[in-house]
Amino acid sequence: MAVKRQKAITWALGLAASVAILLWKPTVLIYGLQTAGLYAAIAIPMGLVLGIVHIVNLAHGEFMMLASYATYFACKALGMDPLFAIIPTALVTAAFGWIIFQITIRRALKAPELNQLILTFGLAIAFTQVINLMFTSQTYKMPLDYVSASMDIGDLTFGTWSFVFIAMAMLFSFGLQFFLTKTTTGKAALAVGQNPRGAAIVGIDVYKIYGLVFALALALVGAMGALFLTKSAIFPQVGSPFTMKSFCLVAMAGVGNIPGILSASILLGVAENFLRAFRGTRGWADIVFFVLIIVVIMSRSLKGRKS
Amino acid sequence: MNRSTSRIITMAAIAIMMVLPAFAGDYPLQVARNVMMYMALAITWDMLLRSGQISFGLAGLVGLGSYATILAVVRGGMPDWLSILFAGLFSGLVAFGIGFFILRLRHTYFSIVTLALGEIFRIIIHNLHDFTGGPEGIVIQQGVMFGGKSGPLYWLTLAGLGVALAASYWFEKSKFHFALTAIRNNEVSAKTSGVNIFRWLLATFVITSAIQGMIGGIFVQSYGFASPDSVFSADFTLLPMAMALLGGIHSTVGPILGGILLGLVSEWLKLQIPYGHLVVYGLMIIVVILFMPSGLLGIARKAGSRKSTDENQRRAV
Amino acid sequence: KIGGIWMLADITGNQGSKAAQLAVEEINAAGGVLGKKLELVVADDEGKADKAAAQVEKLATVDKVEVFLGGMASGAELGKIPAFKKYNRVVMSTGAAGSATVEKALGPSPESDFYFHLHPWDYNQGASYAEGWDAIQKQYPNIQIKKIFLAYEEGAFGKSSWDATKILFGSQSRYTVDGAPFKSAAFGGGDYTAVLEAAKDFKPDLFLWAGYDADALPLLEQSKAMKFSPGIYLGAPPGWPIGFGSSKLSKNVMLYGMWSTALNDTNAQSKKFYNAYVKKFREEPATYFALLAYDAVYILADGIKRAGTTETAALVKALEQTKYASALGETITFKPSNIIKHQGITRQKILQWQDGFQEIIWPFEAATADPVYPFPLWK
Amino acid sequence: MSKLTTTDLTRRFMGLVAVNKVSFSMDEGEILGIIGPNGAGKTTFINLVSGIIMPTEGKIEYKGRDITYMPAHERARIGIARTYQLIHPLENLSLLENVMVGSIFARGKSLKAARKQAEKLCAELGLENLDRDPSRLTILEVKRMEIAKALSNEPEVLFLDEVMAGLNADETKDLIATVQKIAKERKLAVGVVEHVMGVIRELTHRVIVLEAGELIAEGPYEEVSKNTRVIEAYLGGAA
Amino acid sequence: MLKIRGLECGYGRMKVIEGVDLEVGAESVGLFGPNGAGKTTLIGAIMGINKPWAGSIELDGKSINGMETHLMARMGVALVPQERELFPGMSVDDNLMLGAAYIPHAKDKSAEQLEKVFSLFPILKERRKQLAGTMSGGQQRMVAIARALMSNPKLLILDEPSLGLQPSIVAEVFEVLKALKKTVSILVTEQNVRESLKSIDRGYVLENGKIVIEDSAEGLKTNPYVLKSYLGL
Ligand SMILES: Nc1ncnc2c1ncn2[C@@H]1O[C@H](COP(=O)(O)OP(=O)(O)OP(=O)(O)O)[C@@H](O)[C@H]1O
Ligand SMILES: Nc1ncnc2c1ncn2[C@@H]1O[C@H](COP(=O)(O)OP(=O)(O)OP(=O)(O)O)[C@@H](O)[C@H]1O
Ligand SMILES: [Mg+2]
Ligand SMILES: [Mg+2]
Repeated sequence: MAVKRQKAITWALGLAASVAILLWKPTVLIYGLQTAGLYAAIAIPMGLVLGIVHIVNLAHGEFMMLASYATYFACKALGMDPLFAIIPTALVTAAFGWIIFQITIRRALKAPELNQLILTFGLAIAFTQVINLMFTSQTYKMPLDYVSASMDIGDLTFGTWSFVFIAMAMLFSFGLQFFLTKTTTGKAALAVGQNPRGAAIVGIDVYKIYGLVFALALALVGAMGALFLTKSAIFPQVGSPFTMKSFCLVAMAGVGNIPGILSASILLGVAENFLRAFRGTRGWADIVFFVLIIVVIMSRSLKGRKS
Repeated sequence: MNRSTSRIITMAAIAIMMVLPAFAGDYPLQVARNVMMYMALAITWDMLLRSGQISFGLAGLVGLGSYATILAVVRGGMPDWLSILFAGLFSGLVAFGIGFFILRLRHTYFSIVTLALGEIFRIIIHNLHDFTGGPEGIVIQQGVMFGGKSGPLYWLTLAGLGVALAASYWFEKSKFHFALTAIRNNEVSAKTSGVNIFRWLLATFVITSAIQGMIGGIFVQSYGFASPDSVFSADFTLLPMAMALLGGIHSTVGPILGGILLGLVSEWLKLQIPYGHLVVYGLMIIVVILFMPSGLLGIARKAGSRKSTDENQRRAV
Repeated sequence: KIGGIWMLADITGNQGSKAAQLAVEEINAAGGVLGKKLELVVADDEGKADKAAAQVEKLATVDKVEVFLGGMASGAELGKIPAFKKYNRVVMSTGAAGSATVEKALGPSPESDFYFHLHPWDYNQGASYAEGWDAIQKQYPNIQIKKIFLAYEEGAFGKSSWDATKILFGSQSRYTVDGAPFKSAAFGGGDYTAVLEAAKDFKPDLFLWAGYDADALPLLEQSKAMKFSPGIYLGAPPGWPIGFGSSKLSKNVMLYGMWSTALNDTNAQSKKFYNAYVKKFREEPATYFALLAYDAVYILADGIKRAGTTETAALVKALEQTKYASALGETITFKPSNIIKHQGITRQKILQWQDGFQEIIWPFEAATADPVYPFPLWK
Repeated sequence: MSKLTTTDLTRRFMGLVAVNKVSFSMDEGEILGIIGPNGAGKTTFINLVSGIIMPTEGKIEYKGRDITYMPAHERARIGIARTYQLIHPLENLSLLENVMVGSIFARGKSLKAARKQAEKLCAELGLENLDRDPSRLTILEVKRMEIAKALSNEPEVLFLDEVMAGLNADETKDLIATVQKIAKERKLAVGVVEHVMGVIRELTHRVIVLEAGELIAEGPYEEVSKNTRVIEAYLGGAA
Repeated sequence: MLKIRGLECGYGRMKVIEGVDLEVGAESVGLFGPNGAGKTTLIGAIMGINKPWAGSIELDGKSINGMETHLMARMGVALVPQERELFPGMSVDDNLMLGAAYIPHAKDKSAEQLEKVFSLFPILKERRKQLAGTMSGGQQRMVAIARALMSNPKLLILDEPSLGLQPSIVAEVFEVLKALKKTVSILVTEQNVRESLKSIDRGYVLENGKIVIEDSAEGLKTNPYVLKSYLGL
């Protein structure tokens, strides 16, 4: 009862705040949502790997970087639009992820989680540096017209393309939620994450499920890699900040809570853009990201302690 | 590997470090200084890890200590050596304050919050231009300590490492060992045996943070400047972790071995392949962790014991 | 024997080291210096202070180089300075523009006399831009600038640009200056909406952004989406993304820089370098840092020839007499700057992307094209 | 004299009342059986008394002192010890070191004194090869270690949560004797949870029966085991 | 059904099982022995959880030596592990569902099977939505048994199924095993020898990694050694 009421109050407050912001500085909400979409769409696959099967992947952003490079050169060679490359890239990245999983991560699964951390840190270095050797540290960017799509409402003009990220994030979030709660494989994934030995005992091919979940996550990362290319320039280090951001978002949402990543991202995206909108607080926009993470995590832990 | 062998290795390592200045040139000394700094960080990181808490806040504390030192010198005119101690004291105090809150967190949440706090320190320093020099950084006008002479700077860094080693050794030999291991293995059981978990964690967090801050101070005094990008570098978090893991966690020798391995290999690789050494470096980390899942130390340990450490460690972390 | 330290994983360091190697080979082919062949030992500082310091020590004690060369990131440069000072050998520095830290750490003459700084300091750059825009407005009366907005990346590079811009453009209140920081895509940012909103509100005549190559196109795309098109759209990244010129959005974007392929038409030295470089490495020099390194070797060789030794005091004396016609299209001499005694280049250039190429607009003596004004309006 | 008393002790998990208004007391030297169906709340009750979880309502008193919300580690110091139904030894400490922990922290002994004490306790419980890792022990040894660990707190009140489960007849008999001896020598008040009625019959002086969190019967085993409600809810035809 | 010959197995360098021969036909077989005798280790070797060092294990005449655990399960071998090995963060329902989901011959019948196990353990029906990890010790044991039954096994292996169960349910479980053995081969380890002897046909006594006694249930009941050490008489 009390919990429900609290939830209702939180929602109502959130809604009231958004309406207020919308009326007063509409761009804060628009751009906040766009930022949130990008954050969430990249973090959600990590939420799957880290939250469900507990594989720590520090090369998360680097996988996306690789997908973006692959898309760039494929599109360049075929004269294709990166949007058409989303699904092929997803497939290729998934296959690549499967292979990487089989030759490296799989062998570290029995070891402490920290080993995966350092292992994937090694992967991240290797990926970045190989790309650096091959393509130098110079940036590449696809010039695309639709990225500058814009919309006028009254005297408000804003870019609309980035809304695609929030659509993608929602697709990921709902899709995965369905996968985990409604499909047998999804439940098997949960089971493997919680007790691999128990899972084997009931007939689940544990390593196959690990590999599958990893490949699925990488398919999403690959899709994002292609989509990311529409908007952003790419260079060897382009992925690494997103690894940290994703980690933070996953923790903020609560490990294992995939829809929570989307809400966490929206909270952060809007809050960041809110601070950026004012001269005095501009420089501190970054801090809000981390402060909110700490506040949310701490308050959840306190609540958990009480009940 | 049993206790006495690891003590022999530690002693040998210390002995080598003590006599190094007598016959090594400036270049090896400089490399050794870098390695020792990371080694000290790896050891202190491991000390907290012995309680099961994985900190991602190393860079944050190094940065904090660095700025404590440089601001004390530049703005407060503090003597050089005192400023290093001040960095330790200051970081310890800050750790005490935040430890009160964050040491209730566990697992990923603790890690992420320590990471976030480090970032917050960085952003604050970044934004307080007038006081801290902002993103461009700040330099010590009168230059580095000891006029940049290799010898004394080497001893300074070795002293920093010595503090970390002594603390770690003390942790292994004292009640800390029992408290931290019990907390790592099973907090509920530890509580029932009378372990005041929060107090021991706080003590450990404060001590390790103070040393990490002090290492930051030593960094600043060795190079004469601090900028957010250099002293809050993610390297300060990830490399010590890699060193501890590759050497073998939950011990003093492990991080020493790992530090020597990674530190020397990275320098050696650079001489061999100037344009591609980082690729090989990354690959090497992968290979080592795959084939030595419990680090260099684990190999030695396995030879001495029949227990499958993997399983225990997995539960432990 | 020359020791060259760069961040080899970065395009600037990578190409800088290659260009220096090219210069060394050319000089050796022409008989070397003082009857001996030059030898270049390349070292990687990884852009980090501690690694950089170790490399200086290595070059000085193991390779026993007589002079140093290179440099780019201020952080790494700061790590080298204590060791440089210890060895007191001539350093020909090609990067590190941060006056607040690097120049300060070097300190005034005579303790920093060994240090020859080729690259302009941040305040030099600011001053030259101010001079440039004054000149352009005089020359082309249709170009009138009252309000300047600077979007600067929030790191050291952007921040020092902002400081310099505020001082140099804002001081005599001839211009109204405003600015806002943004997080560069190079460091995980890439969201320019807020800074562009601020710029749009300000309605500048000149919009300048100080960021990295990764920001170039996304920033333009976002500007277009928001229909923000100031009269002058100017970028000051150290390099541009591959194929920027072929993007429609690059049309008439202006930029600060030191060199472009356009110089090949007016400057023989530049053309010689360009052809040799492309032939040897099968890639274009992407930034002017390659040329700086190339010039640095020639300047050093020339100085050593005149001094007849690499001994520091004599070499410093000789180098002070340097008059070197650079591939950058100007003659390099060393004059005191705000703190140090030996500052090389002080001027940057103003260029404009025209039909996919960087044309030099100012200084007029090196100009390869007239400015196109205004920047196209986005409907 | 009554060592430990609870008054209306209650604990809820969301909607579920795991322990419901349980009032009881335990005297010095008494061995008390706590029985009841699976999920009756026995373990939860011990968790409440030892401070691992906090009660929703009610009061706990130890030697006349209110300890209802005292943290677990302090309860360990004032003399309450327990073992766990689902045992998780401190796997990175050796057998001996496991037994030292209580002396060190609950009693504040020096490492040396703790070692001595632990050696004594292990000898008392028939544990050998004290530098083995806990993962190498048999279940019987683990259970003995658990008891030794609890005793290293030097408690006055001790709860044993299914320590005899999984032991065969021989081993059970052994362990019963050990517990009796320990309790007697130390004048301990012992609470024993078991599903093996033989143990309860042999070991306990008095029994309380929990069902669905409520205390439904109390008295000597012989008496309680004839209680129809207990038979129906718990023993079935098996007693 | 199951045939083991000369099995050796252990951890690290320590040998725990030293040459065991054991057979389970269409019957219920008990495996007794003191703590640490190696019962769990032996079962682990059958299920592919530990790798056997030597010897052969056959299921229906097919060698399954070192076969992976999940394949064993899919071939119809169900295990109630001593440590229960539940999925603590998942509901009782999901735990049970997964008991059948990956077993080819069981997944279609899971609805009726569910009814069966619920009638055996009514408390589980009441607690369908509770997370398995928050159940009491005995309740978790019930979930483990129920989960194994869900897979409709050919060979059911129970490692100390009565551990932590209340007396009335212990009796019930052995009743069920007794009924089940008509259709399912059963291998069960127990410390509650008295109860289990009521349900088994044959039994082995394992001590120090070796089989020391092999006899029918009747024979075991009268064996003086068993009487003394295992029945406490
Ligand atoms: N954390 C929890 N969340 C929800 N319910 C819980 C939790 N812990 C215990 N329970 C419930 O409380 C009840 C009492 O559990 P408890 O473990 O005390 O039983 P028990 O008497 O020890 O049983 P057993 O004999 O099986 O060990 C059970 O129904 C259990 O499912
Ligand atoms: N993971 C492990 N690593 C090392 N040794 C182990 C491991 N598991 C068990 N052992 C050892 O193997 C031996 C046999 O153990 P096992 O669990 O098979 O015996 P058990 O007959 O099942 O006994 P119990 O009745 O206690 O369940 C014991 O001495 C035990 O200490
Ligand atoms: Mg219980
Ligand atoms: Mg067993």
